[in-house]
Amino acid sequence: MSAIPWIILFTPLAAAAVILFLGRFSKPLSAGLAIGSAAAVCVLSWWLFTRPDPTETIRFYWIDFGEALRIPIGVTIDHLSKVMLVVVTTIATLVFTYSVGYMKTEEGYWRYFAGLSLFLFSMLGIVLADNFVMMFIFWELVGLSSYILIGHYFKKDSAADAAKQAFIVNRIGDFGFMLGILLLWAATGTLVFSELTGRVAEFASNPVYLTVACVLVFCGTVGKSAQMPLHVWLPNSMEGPTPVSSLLHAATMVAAGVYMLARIFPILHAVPVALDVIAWVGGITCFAAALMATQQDDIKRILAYSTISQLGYMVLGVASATSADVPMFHLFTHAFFKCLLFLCAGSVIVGMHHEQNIWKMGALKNKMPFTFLAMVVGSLALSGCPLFSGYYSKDLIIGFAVVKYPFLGWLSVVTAGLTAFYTFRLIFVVFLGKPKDDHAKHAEESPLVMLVPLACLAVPAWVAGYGFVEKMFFHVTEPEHVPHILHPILLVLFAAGVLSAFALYRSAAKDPVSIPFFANRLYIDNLYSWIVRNIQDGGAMVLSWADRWIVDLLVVQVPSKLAWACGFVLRFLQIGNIQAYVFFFGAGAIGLLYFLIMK
Amino acid sequence: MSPLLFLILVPLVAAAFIMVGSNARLTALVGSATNLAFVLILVAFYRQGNGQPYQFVSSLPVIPSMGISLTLGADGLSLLMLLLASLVTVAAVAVAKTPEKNPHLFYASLMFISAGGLGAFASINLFFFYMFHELALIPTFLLIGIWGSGDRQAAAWKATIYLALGSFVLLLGLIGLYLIQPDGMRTFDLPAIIGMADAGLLPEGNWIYLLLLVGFGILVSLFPFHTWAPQAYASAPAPAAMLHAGVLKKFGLYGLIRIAAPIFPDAVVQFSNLLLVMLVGNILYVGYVTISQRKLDWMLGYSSVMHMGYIFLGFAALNPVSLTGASLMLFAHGISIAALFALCGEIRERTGTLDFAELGGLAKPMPAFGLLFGFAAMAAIGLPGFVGFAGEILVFFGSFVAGEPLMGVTAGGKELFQFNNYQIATICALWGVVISAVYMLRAYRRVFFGPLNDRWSGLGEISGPARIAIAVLIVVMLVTGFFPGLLVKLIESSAL
Amino acid sequence: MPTLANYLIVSGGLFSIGLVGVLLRRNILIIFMGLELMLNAANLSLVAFSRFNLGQDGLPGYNAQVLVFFIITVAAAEVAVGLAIIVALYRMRQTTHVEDLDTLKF
Amino acid sequence: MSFPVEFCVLSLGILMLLVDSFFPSIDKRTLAHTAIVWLAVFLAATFFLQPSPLWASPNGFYETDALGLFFKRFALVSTILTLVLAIEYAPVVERFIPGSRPGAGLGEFFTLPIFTCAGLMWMASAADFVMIFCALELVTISFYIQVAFMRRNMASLEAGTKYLILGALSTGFLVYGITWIFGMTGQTGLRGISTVLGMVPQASQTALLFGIGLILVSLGFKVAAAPFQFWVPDVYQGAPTPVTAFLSVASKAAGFVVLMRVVDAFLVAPALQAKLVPALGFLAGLTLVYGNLAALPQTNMKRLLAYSSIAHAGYLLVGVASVGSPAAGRAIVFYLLAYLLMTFLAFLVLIPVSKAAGGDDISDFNGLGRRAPGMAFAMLIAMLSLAGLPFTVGFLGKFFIFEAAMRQQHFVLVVLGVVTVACGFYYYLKVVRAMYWQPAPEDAPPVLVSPLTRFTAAFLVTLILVLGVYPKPILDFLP
Repeated sequence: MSAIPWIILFTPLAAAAVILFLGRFSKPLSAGLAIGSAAAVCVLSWWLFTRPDPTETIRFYWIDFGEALRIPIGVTIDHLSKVMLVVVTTIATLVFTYSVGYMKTEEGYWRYFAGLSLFLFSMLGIVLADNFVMMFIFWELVGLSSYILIGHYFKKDSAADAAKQAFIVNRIGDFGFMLGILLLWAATGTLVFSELTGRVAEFASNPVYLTVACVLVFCGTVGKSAQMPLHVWLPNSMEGPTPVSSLLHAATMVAAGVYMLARIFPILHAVPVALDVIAWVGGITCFAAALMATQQDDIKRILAYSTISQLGYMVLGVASATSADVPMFHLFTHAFFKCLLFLCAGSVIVGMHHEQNIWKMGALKNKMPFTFLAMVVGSLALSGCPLFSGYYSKDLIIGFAVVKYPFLGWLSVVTAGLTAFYTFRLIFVVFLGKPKDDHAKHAEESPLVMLVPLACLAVPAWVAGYGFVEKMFFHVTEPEHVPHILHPILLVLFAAGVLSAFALYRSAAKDPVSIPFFANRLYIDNLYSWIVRNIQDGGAMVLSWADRWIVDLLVVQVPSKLAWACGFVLRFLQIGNIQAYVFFFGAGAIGLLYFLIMK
Repeated sequence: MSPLLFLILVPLVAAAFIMVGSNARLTALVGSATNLAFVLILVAFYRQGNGQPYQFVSSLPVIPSMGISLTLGADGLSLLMLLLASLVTVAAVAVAKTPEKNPHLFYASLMFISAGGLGAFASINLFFFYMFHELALIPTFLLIGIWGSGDRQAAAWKATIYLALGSFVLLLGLIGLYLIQPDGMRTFDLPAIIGMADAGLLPEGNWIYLLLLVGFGILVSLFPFHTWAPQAYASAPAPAAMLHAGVLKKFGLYGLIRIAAPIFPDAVVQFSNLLLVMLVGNILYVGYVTISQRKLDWMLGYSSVMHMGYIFLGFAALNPVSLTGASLMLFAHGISIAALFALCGEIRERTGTLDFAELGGLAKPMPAFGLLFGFAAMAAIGLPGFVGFAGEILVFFGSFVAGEPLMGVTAGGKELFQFNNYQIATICALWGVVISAVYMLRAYRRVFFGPLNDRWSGLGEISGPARIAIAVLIVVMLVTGFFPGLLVKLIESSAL
Repeated sequence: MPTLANYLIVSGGLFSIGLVGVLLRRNILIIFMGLELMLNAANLSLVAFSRFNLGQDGLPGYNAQVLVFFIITVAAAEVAVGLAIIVALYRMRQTTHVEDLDTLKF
Repeated sequence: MSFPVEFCVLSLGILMLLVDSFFPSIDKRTLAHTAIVWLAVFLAATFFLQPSPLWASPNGFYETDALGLFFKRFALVSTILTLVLAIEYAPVVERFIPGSRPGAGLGEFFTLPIFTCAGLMWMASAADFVMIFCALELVTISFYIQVAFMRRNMASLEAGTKYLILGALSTGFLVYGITWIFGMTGQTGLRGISTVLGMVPQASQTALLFGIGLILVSLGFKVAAAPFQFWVPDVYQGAPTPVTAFLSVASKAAGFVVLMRVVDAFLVAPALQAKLVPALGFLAGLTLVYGNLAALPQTNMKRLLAYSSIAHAGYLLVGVASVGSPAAGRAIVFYLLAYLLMTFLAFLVLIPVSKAAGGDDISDFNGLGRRAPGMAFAMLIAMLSLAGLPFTVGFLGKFFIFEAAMRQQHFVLVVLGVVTVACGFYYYLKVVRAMYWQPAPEDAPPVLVSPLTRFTAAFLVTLILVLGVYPKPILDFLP
């Protein structure tokens, strides 16, 4: 029994290792191993979900210095991790299966499936981790698998750059994360979540310290869950294969940041100031990303910004809700509908022969009816249409937010309207109107292996918010003192968003609205690349120059050249004339005598 | 014969055989493989916690009146370093390309470097500890000067003169250490000196510590004495760079951990600010210099300089956690940089250039190569799963709680939120982790990713022996990375 | 009656004259004479010291006087060798001027 | 009883001269070989001597203490090695000596070092200024002849003239210095001086220091200490190579023995010590800096070795300046021994190489690693030992010197020493670079080496390495 989590954890790693060595010889073997391991893990996770929490787990010390430092490796099996396990493994299984169809003609098949399996291993590690260092380890490993998978098309400059950027931006987040871990550990002497919760209370008399620590830990979330200001990598990560975007960069990996916050929810709620910071970051991200999404042309990028925006909701939810189940609920529903949306987008992209610009699509409704249907379900869920899953979870967060942080709450209300607008902008441009490109004219529905996962996801995307599901997985309490006007406003905004999108984009051949500020992503990317190019690389160039011409000069060149030059000059005392030598001799004698007698 | 002496003699005998004309490559391979096997046996036979700090001890008095003797012995830490040295030697010989010009001298030089490293790590008499390290100086000079590339002459000169200078400064430090001992008890025997220090018989030795720091610092390329290193490594043939960056450069830090930490803890604390500034220079300054390198070999050279900063941090913090972390990093960095230099040499061999601007997309014609390089690069930037991560994290944990005042302590009802210098250095080091990701991934991206230049489409895959050797290095890093507890246990007995 | 100081002053003068000769004269033979002068300066003061500073037994220090004889002998030997070299030099270069001897330098 | 050894050497020299004159048909090389054998026999004989002061009276002018005995052996060994070099060098000498028949003058060339040897041996035991003066002049005058020996070679003659004039000048300073010391103490014996030093009135201190200073000048000249080193490069370059080697080893060593004895004698008085040690340190620092720096730009091998010899005098002087420490004497003696081994080894390789190339430039060593691997290896060891790399005697020498200096807290000197060691690495490795990095010229003639030279080189290499690791046998012998 207690070995089951370990089996769940290491099965994908074993699969990845085998694929690494044998995968190149056989495509079916790669895919089969990956899917098999994911399915097995999925079954085990569901089974585990039905069991009561185990009272004891296996745990060993990875590094043990006694009192000075103990880094354990152990698993937590509680409600939170069980839900997450189920979500991750289920979606992973579906996406793995979908990949078989999507990647059929691509090269690097084994590399891809090895990467996916490695990702699953790392993600499960995050879910199961019972302490900060173990979480950090897997945190970095998901970064690695993300790097591998984004860089799958490594021959494309854009993909290679995106992979690199994703890794580095995540590392910047991890810089804060690790520092936060160090601060918490230095104060409490433990790394284990369950022990930390108890000890933080003793430490509550030091609010500043704890606040700083928590905010730094939150940096990890900012990086991994693509919150402002470290959100830039996520849209670029769309350079990876679409199933990857779906699994890693929409449904699971990016949610790891939120999951981590949920893990330390009790600690966070002991430090109000940190919560304020988190709320503001989440709220602003949520709104700004929605603004950016309204003006994107790439089908995947639109979805990527919507992911950022939804993650912003979750982070805001962490800060404002009274229980971790609230953001987790949205994470749960979001995982299904966002994954569904991406897989639909992947289906469209395959149909369009890897064209991703929505302004080259159009009228795909009839050619890809099944995909269209699934996508509409996903979009409705995303934009918070009543009776669809997103409606329930998102409104819950908005409710809490409006109560606790009125400004941010109302901002998120506005965002909900924007969400409906950009989501349906996508639907209308891609599926309605006229075909704007040859590919669009000849698009075809995707193969069954891709459609089945769509179907399987469409159902939870629709119903995951319903009460019976919610009861099964979560214990959500409704927020109190919510203004009664909130829900009507949300409905109106939803309708307004859909209708305005319909009005603007039903038959548009090109974007009738042009807001460069949004289209250029608030110029944040430009700012960053300017900083990287001019400040970081420029500074590095200056330092490099200094290293060569100042440090090396001072430490090596000048002394050595000086010595040589002195030698060269001294040599000329040796002019070969005897009487000069006699003179030096005499002078030396006088000098020595002076030294000896006078001093 | 004592097992450790055997270990040192094997490469020397191999070198002798090579010089008199046996098959150079084969002899070197056999010699180094013998050593590796032998070290593994020693590790297996090493008994922890039986009360003996050093095992396999043998002693041959050389100058008894001065306490100089060829005393060999190994504890956990030295075994770890011996393992590193023998492993890297095997790899270096395996990836070496037999040159047309004077192959015998080439392999003999490699064997000499190996013997120097092994001897230094196996000696517990400071005199021979020092002497063995110098055994590698001239072979390196020859290897860079004869078989190097680029501006090899300048690089060889600079490195050799600089290292010679550093080692003589170090010699002064060791003599100083000898002279501050009470008259009549003077010795170079390290355990005896540590015993005296523990018994409080040694007076304050700040100036000796500074000499040791500068001497060892030059050998380890401590900022600002680092400029010899990148140039030398960039110019050296791959096996020489592997051995030097992987093994010999570790000598300095090993020495500091071995000598300065137990004997002059007070001096280390007293001069901690100086050291912290210098090591932050290593991490941040050299880190940024690394970013702007335009050639792979230079980039790797600077990165190896940068990584020394972490190990110095582990040393400066001077607690068991950080010292263990530093030791792990010695091991980890030695292997990862050796693998990287090996691969770098293979690329140079194939393309004749290491300029990022000219390379690109190499993962296409040589996927296995790309994979190995990826592993090695990830290991170098401290990705979890590799032993480097374990080392780094221990260094961070150790150094973060070093020094005074401790943060977060409630003193008289008032909370203290004030970083001490160790913590600031730790934060800088953490940022260094980001920097290393930047330069390493950039390099990887520029060399292996992106569109393939037609010039390189016909490049061959990595050759068999090199592939196996590098794969073995990577496997070692993975195994020890998954189970760093093994190494920690081994080192623990060294009473750091 | 000359005192020890008088002798020493004369001897110092001789030494200086010899040294100046070595320093300024261009002809090697003259330089050699300067060198002999320096040795004789030493002889003079040795004898003077020996004669004026009598030991406790009232006898002069004979060691010094023995040394004087040695110096004279050695000087002779030196001159013999020196002249031989100068002759050989003259044969080769037809010169005895020191400033011509500057092929070995730097 | 050790007097016989010097007499034996002397008799050997006279005998050789006689044989050379009366049996002109004998091959001169045979003569030299015989001399080597006899010298070896004498060397063996010295091991049966017990170090004992012959006349332990205050007026003793001859001391066979351990130090003296050691230097007698030192002199014998260096003479043997010089003869080996001389045999190798004989063809060059023949070319520059006018003679009616082949080999004319070679007999003297082989014999003169033996007379020098006798002088050196006396010098090793000399404990009285009279004795010191006589032995010193015996050595110096025989060196005048040897330096100028190739009398059809302008360089040799010029070197001889320079050495002659400057040497005579330094003799003048020596005797004048002795004069003043005698004048102030009434003694010429070193022991006697030591005993009466305390009674010298304060007023005479200055005059005494004046005398000591003059003697220091003269001995400084002998050991090539800056600023009295100007003769060294020119004379070394011009002299026949074996003589250069002999001059740089034996003459310097003898100078140091005398210096040590003299300094020892005067150190008894604390007032003098306070004056003398800084002066010696000053000389040492100057010599270190001058020798090492000026060597950096050299391209001529013999001249390089000359500057290196100045540099080594610097390290030795650091040892002399540390005489207060009990370790200093041992350090100096060991350093001298190391210096003997490595210098002779360097010259041993230099002679065949320059014979083949017809010059003494470092570039003549180009590609030696391929042309003559054995000789190149010997040169490598010699250079590394001169530079002070561990596992060679050169390193141990420096180690002992630095240890002694640090004991006496001569930190400035030690720092100078370390900096200049780094310079040393540069110029010694220049030779290594030539041998191993540089390709051999196309038309490089083969380097021919006689078996005797080869054997000697191998022997020296072995000694350098073995003693570099295991110096105990030598240290046990030292005082």
